[in-house]
Amino acid sequence: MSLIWLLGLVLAIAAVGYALGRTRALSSTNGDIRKLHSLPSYYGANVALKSAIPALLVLVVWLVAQPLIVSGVVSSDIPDSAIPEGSSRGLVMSEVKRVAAGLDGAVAAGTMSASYAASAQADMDDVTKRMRDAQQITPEALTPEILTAGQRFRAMVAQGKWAMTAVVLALAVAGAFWGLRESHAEFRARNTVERVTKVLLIAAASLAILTTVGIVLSLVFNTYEFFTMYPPLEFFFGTTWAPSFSGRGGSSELGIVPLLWGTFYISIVALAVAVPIGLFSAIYLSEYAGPKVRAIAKPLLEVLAGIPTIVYGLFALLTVGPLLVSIFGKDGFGWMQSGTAVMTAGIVMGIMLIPFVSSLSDDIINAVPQSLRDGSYGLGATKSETIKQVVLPAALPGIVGAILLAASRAIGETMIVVLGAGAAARLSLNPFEAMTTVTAKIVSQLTGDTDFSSPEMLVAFALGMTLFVVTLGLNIFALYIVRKYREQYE
Amino acid sequence: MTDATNNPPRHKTSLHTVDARTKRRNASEARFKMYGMTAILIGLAFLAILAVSIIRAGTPAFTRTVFDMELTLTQAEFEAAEKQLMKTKAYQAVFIDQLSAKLTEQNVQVAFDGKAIDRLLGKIGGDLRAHYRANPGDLGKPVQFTLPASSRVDGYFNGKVTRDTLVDSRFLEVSDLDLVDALHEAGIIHSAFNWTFITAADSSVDNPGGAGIGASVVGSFFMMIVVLGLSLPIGVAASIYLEEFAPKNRFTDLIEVNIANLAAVPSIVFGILGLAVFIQFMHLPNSAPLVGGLVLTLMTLPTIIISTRAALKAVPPSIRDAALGVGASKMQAVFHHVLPLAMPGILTGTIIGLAQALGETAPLLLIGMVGFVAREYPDGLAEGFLNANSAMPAQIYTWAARADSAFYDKAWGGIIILLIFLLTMNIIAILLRRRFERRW
Amino acid sequence: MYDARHTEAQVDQTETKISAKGVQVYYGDTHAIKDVDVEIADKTVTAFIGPSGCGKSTFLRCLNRMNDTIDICRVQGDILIDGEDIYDRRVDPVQLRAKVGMVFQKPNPFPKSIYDNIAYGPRIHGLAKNKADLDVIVEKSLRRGAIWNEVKDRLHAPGTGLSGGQQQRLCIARAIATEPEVLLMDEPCSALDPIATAQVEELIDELRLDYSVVIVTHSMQQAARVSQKTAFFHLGNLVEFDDTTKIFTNPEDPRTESYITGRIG
Amino acid sequence: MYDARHTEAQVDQTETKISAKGVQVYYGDTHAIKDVDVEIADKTVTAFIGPSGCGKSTFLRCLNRMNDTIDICRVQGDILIDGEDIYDRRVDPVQLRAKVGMVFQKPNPFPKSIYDNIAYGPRIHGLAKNKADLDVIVEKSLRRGAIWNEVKDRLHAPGTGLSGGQQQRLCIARAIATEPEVLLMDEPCSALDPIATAQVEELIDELRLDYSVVIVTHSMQQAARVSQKTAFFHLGNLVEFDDTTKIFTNPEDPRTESYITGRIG
Amino acid sequence: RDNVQVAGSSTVLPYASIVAEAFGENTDFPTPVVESGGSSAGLKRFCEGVGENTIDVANASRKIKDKEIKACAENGVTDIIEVRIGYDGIVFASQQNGPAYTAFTPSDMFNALAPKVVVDGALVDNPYTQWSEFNADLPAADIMAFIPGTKHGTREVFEEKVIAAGCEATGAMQAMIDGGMSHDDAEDACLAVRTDGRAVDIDGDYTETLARIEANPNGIGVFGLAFFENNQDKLKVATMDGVMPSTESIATGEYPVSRPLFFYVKKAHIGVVPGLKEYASFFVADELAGPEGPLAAYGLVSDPELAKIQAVVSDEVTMGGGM
Ligand SMILES: Nc1ncnc2c1ncn2[C@@H]1O[C@H](COP(=O)(O)OP(=O)(O)OP(=O)(O)O)[C@@H](O)[C@H]1O
Ligand SMILES: Nc1ncnc2c1ncn2[C@@H]1O[C@H](COP(=O)(O)OP(=O)(O)OP(=O)(O)O)[C@@H](O)[C@H]1O
Ligand SMILES: [Mg+2]
Ligand SMILES: [Mg+2]
Ligand SMILES: O=P([O-])([O-])[O-]
Repeated sequence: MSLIWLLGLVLAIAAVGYALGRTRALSSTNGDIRKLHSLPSYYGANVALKSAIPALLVLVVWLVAQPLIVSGVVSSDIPDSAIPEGSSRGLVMSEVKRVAAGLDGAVAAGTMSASYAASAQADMDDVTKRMRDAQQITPEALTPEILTAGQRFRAMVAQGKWAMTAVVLALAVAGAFWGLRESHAEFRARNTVERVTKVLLIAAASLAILTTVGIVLSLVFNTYEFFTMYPPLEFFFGTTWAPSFSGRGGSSELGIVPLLWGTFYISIVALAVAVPIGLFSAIYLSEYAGPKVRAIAKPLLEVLAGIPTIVYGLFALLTVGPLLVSIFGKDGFGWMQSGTAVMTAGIVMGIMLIPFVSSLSDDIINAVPQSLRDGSYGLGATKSETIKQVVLPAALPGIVGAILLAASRAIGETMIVVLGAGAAARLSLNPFEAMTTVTAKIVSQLTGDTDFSSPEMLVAFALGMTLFVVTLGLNIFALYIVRKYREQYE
Repeated sequence: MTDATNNPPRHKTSLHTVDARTKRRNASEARFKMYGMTAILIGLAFLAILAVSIIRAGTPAFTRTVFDMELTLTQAEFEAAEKQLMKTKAYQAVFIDQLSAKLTEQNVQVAFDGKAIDRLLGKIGGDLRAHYRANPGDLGKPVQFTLPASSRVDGYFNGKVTRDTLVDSRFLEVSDLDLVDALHEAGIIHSAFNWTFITAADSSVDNPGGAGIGASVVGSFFMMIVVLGLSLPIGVAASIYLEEFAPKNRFTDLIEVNIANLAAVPSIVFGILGLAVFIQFMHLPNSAPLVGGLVLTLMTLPTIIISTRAALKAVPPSIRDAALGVGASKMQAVFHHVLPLAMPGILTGTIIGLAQALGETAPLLLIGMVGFVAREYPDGLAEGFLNANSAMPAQIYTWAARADSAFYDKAWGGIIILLIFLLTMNIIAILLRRRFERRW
Repeated sequence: MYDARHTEAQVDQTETKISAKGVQVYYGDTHAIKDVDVEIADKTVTAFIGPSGCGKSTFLRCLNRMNDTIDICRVQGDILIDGEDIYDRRVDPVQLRAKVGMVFQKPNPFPKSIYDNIAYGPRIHGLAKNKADLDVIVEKSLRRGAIWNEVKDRLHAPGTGLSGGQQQRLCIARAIATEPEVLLMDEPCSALDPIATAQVEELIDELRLDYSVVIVTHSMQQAARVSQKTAFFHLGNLVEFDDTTKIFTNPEDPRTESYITGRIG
Repeated sequence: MYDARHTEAQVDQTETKISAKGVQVYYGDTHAIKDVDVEIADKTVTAFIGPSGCGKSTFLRCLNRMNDTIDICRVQGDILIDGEDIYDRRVDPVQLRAKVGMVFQKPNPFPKSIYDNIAYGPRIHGLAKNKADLDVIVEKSLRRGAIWNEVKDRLHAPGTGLSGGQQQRLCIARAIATEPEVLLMDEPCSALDPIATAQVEELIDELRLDYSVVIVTHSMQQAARVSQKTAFFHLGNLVEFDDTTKIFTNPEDPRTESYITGRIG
Repeated sequence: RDNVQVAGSSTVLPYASIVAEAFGENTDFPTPVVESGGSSAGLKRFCEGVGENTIDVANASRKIKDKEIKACAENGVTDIIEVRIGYDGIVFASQQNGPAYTAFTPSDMFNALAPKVVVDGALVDNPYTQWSEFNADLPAADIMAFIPGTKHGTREVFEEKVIAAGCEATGAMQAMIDGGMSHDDAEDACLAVRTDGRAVDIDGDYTETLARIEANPNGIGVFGLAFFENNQDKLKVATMDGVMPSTESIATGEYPVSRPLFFYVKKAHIGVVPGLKEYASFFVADELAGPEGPLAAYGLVSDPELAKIQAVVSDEVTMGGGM
């Protein structure tokens, strides 16, 4: 039975359980809903959950565990002599698996009988030929050991599958009966269902934690490795970023300071563009614009978030950079040497971030109760005064959230930085000079040509880790600010 | 209550004459409103500039120059070709021979040789071979073929290559353009709408005529299904728990900060995580949209959670009180009342999060979706999720890096398709959001 | 003019429905309810009176654990309903609130249609078998809430588009639609004209036959008219709790007397 | 007990402050106010009475154009204040509302501190030169709003954490802090105990010396106590508008009579 | 898994894509998947171990390093077949209509781009702003060079074969040693590039360099030969030491700036992953990698010793000699 079928069956049992649970609960009070503790649908849901969740959990665990177990058993049975030199047990196992699949395919195509596939031992060439006839991929030279292992593998997989089907279905049915037995008037079905729902909600929330753990884990070992090769002090306080090729005696200077500075500078410029434009757009959309303008302008602005960053990068390189040079360059103020600069990247990134601020803030501003606005208008406040002093403070947490999101995006962006701000790490106050960011360097060090166990490559992980910690600090600060100034309405 | 008289009422003023202070306030009001309008206009102007430049740069991708010719391949030629290592080259040679013969027969007044025709042709051997392998009955019979010309000929037709700027090279010589003109006159080559671009998969760097975005659209589609199917429910569920049920303590603060912080993790780091967890640990296949979708889900979750939480926070507590007061459970109050009211914010988060996910390349680099990947359409759902495929931004990114500038046009054309995809994807969310928007 | 009443009838000793002992409520550091003991009888209307800010709403919200929703609010002491401690960990606040309905001081209709506002409670409690049943419940509740005539033509218009008094009656109708055993009403007639007030009072009187009703009111007249028992709160203390007639004619505490004669506020 | 008043005093013919002619208000298709003509005199308290949902709040909100904020609301007819049409295009609603203050039916304190709630108006209108000035204004307004004693120790606590009646008085204090020429009060005492009500009525009486006050009330007694003129609304119509004493003793329209005697609602 | 999986260098990617496409069109094997992501990332995944869920082939634009071979071995990847597919020429090109940058020497590049140069026998901070200031034959145009960023292997070639050579030729290296530096330090110091904005690192692809050149008439950029040849109508190339870059001059070694390109095959996967060996031999077949093949047509400099390499593939000769 294929997986889809099994899944379908479990769900079908759950669905039937739902219907039965409902009716059973109802009939326990002779159809009087009011005597039930919970709505009939909760009794149904209780049965459905009890039959589906354990069964599906077992199914998932089984699906993960069975291949591991079967491979383990089969692979430990392969004699060492069957493993060619230079190969590995793992590779032989993949051959075994391929043979098993080939046998399956051959049986399906009719070039082998089922019993032949299960037991043929003598003639390797014949087996190979029959598999080839069925358009199966075969090992170049099939050995008896591999064939035996393949057959064993096939048999075990088949058994496992039957066992799994049986166990899962039995669990589903048992769960359904358990749920059905509970379906009587006094049973607190709603509470049970809600408890399960809450567990699901908690599981969803834990995913964020898991992701964080995963990220930290995937960074931390390589970071440690990096620090065994490169002095941490120089990394954290070095003011020069000049990686060179490890083949040449490791003369790299890997100071994070210029990169952090570039990140900070470019993000500030980007936010200086995105926050006012985004916030004012949000205010205009939610407070001034008519429904028609709003219905059109808001989704249009959101398109800005969906344009691939490479387009923004090219826009920075080809349009904004030269434009800025013509104003601030030699012919203008003389502050700018070339088109790639903090300003170029910052402005373009700011454009991309407009919808992050505008759309989210717009929703939050819109959610501020009208009575607050009325209160302010009633005192003779103008619309703008009302917005500035009543609406925005009430919407503050949401707006800060939106700005943080925009800032996060600015910190995480690469393409615009590479094309707009250049790749050179520099520590300068002049926003018309080229700089680069931590993220851009993470990407370039990770995808570069240097050898993968050199500090020049591993530094990418240390950069990632540092950035993670720095932004964590910023977020804690933001949370503190929000807590301090939040105005909770009603 | 006596001191009322100490404070004489302010001088009665006419409503029609605006006093100085009000004038100032009104001016500031007008300014404020103007800032808002300007902000929107700036945003829209940027959008317009970007849109115009995208469309201008991208339209050439939608036309191509094709050869229209009848070809007869004999059984002998077929067998000879199939014996070669580079079979496709042999097919191409047959085509060139027959075209030369035809030109001679038609008495074209331009000097040409096989090499010149080869320079004008795109890579057509693959198409020819595929055709005859699929239809052996066509051998020996004349068959009408429509095959792509080389990218330089394309450039000549859309004005990018001119006789003045062209430098003789092995790719094209100035004299070849006379041949192009002659062929054009003879009706053998002409421009046509480039369906291939919309339907085909990626092609190699020397074959711009065969390149299409279709397969990667499918890849993106499956990825977005994963992202939407996972990040929206998980994100909303997580937000509901954190905002409505979680006890307010240090630990939930930690989670809150953590989620905000996840949003700031560079997307390539999610790629590192995805490679480690999904491919190396869970043994999911390389380059699979399922893996891409999972990685992008992790990346999109913070966006959705942050916006959902903000939206949930904005729902007035009196609504919750009202529901609890009639005996609804907290769960019911949230799902029946609070969630619908928070819907606009949730949908906005989804729109923005998906837009971001759709355009992201960096994490795909690490899980193998960037490069020369999409070659076949998947048959069926399971393959769609599991077979190696590319995604639109990855495709665009690789095209943009290729040397032949014809791919540059394709990259922009791909961006147009991506934006159309994005708009289609968002339209439902946008309409839904409008339905849920209300003031209270 | 308020004649067709059962008022003078059974003030006989019915059993205790709610009994509160040593209840203390804090909002952060503010001590809002100070050691209140009270016994609320079944099938009786109990009025809470007292100056604004004395803690009436706070105490009322303790009785169905609505205070749980205010983060900074802490409740101490015992509150028993039908002899069961409602702050016990085994008690499901949801069931409690289904049993103890509430009309809030500030009308808070759902931003849904009038029909759905009323139908929500019956739906989640499974009080109606089908649509027709539900229609009947909605109409009956709106009629008892004395608002049917005004809204019968706009049942599907949003509840938030009603006038202040209409919203108040809508909330009353919503609360009785679920047929709670105890009904807590926080100034249910504050925005109502005398006629509507009379209708609501009639409703309360009628509810008393089966249920226990607690009403917060600022109108001494109203308290006198509808209640059998009256509790007088002052600065978070329960100053006096007795038969209504006793309180209004012969209060024991000087503060009560000053209040009902209009001397302290 | 409500003695120290200027009530019987000047009901003499002062000049007209507000005059409304042929006012019609629609909410979408609902015709909420039907052709109302009314003249509100300066230095007078005018009471609007009428059953719940008859359009009192709606009409009140027309007088300072608060209806502008409701999308579906359309107002027709002329409303003149000091002889100037407030719906004229030259009129700035902001200036209008500074001149015509309002207390809403549902208390709506800002989610700010109590102090900032009061100081908000004076700040935007520039009524205080400095912090000390503002402190004076805040204290005075809170005192006049009869809430100073309750909040003087928690001026920097959020206004939303007050009890219902306290919020109502806070909103009254907030409205008078800007010293409007006309004060519209929509059921300002609905959540107040008798003492607080008396204090607010005293305030109204005092305000009348300089300003024009319009008050919506459901309490006939209150209307009789504080107002010199009374308008009776019914189903969107202005049924009768006359001296308060006349209305309550000798109404012309049978509907008015039925209402004040408690027969129609 | 029934297809060959390849990952690695973005420089090799174009050639690999041509081969992969042709392999799919001309054989019955499925088209290999070729991922890009950089030599280092590709080798890293290559060395993660043997088995179905690891890649079969890693492309690299440099030779695998000893450290990497060691890391590979630790993970059980011991038998690696190294296949050199040809050479990548590195050229200096500028806008068609820009100043006449037609001939450079390493010394010119060093003088233009080093932070310290020798002027009148003394080592001083680079004072030059125009090319003509140190070489009258060069145009009087502002110095502006777009050089590969430090992530690129091309940077290494550029530093070693151009800058370091210039350093020695101009006498700067000697000046440094005379100034008290050790020989090694001086060698390192020679590779430095000025940081005042006249030498711009490009972390992106050649298309980015091209875009920068187009936006900057005075700019001179570093490109791969294939890229330049594909864009001859936009770019003009300069000679180095008087040699014009071309496939011939690079193949013979006359033109100094070039580097070999490789791919690495896991021997253990041969025979397990269908089509792997066929792919490797297809790649280096004369029809593809030969001077007349499509790879050369695209711009790869064919390996003059292609026959040897074909033998390596067909005999599955692993690195370090073993069979
Ligand atoms: N926003 C609105 N949308 C639609 N109808 C409304 C709206 N506000 C009020 N109405 C309707 O207009 C009529 C008049 O309402 P209004 O609020 O003026 O009554 P009211 O006299 O103030 O009543 P109450 O004493 O109950 O406050 C009512 O029928 C009401 O339902
Ligand atoms: N959420 C809150 N946070 C802080 N203090 C509160 C909160 N709610 C009420 N209080 C305070 O608790 C006290 C009692 O308030 P409560 O609302 O119970 O008064 P009340 O008797 O209902 O008054 P009213 O008649 O004005 O409604 C008041 O001093 C009030 O300011
Ligand atoms: Mg209260
Ligand atoms: Mg009203
Ligand atoms: O991608 P590369 O390793 O060739 O730079």
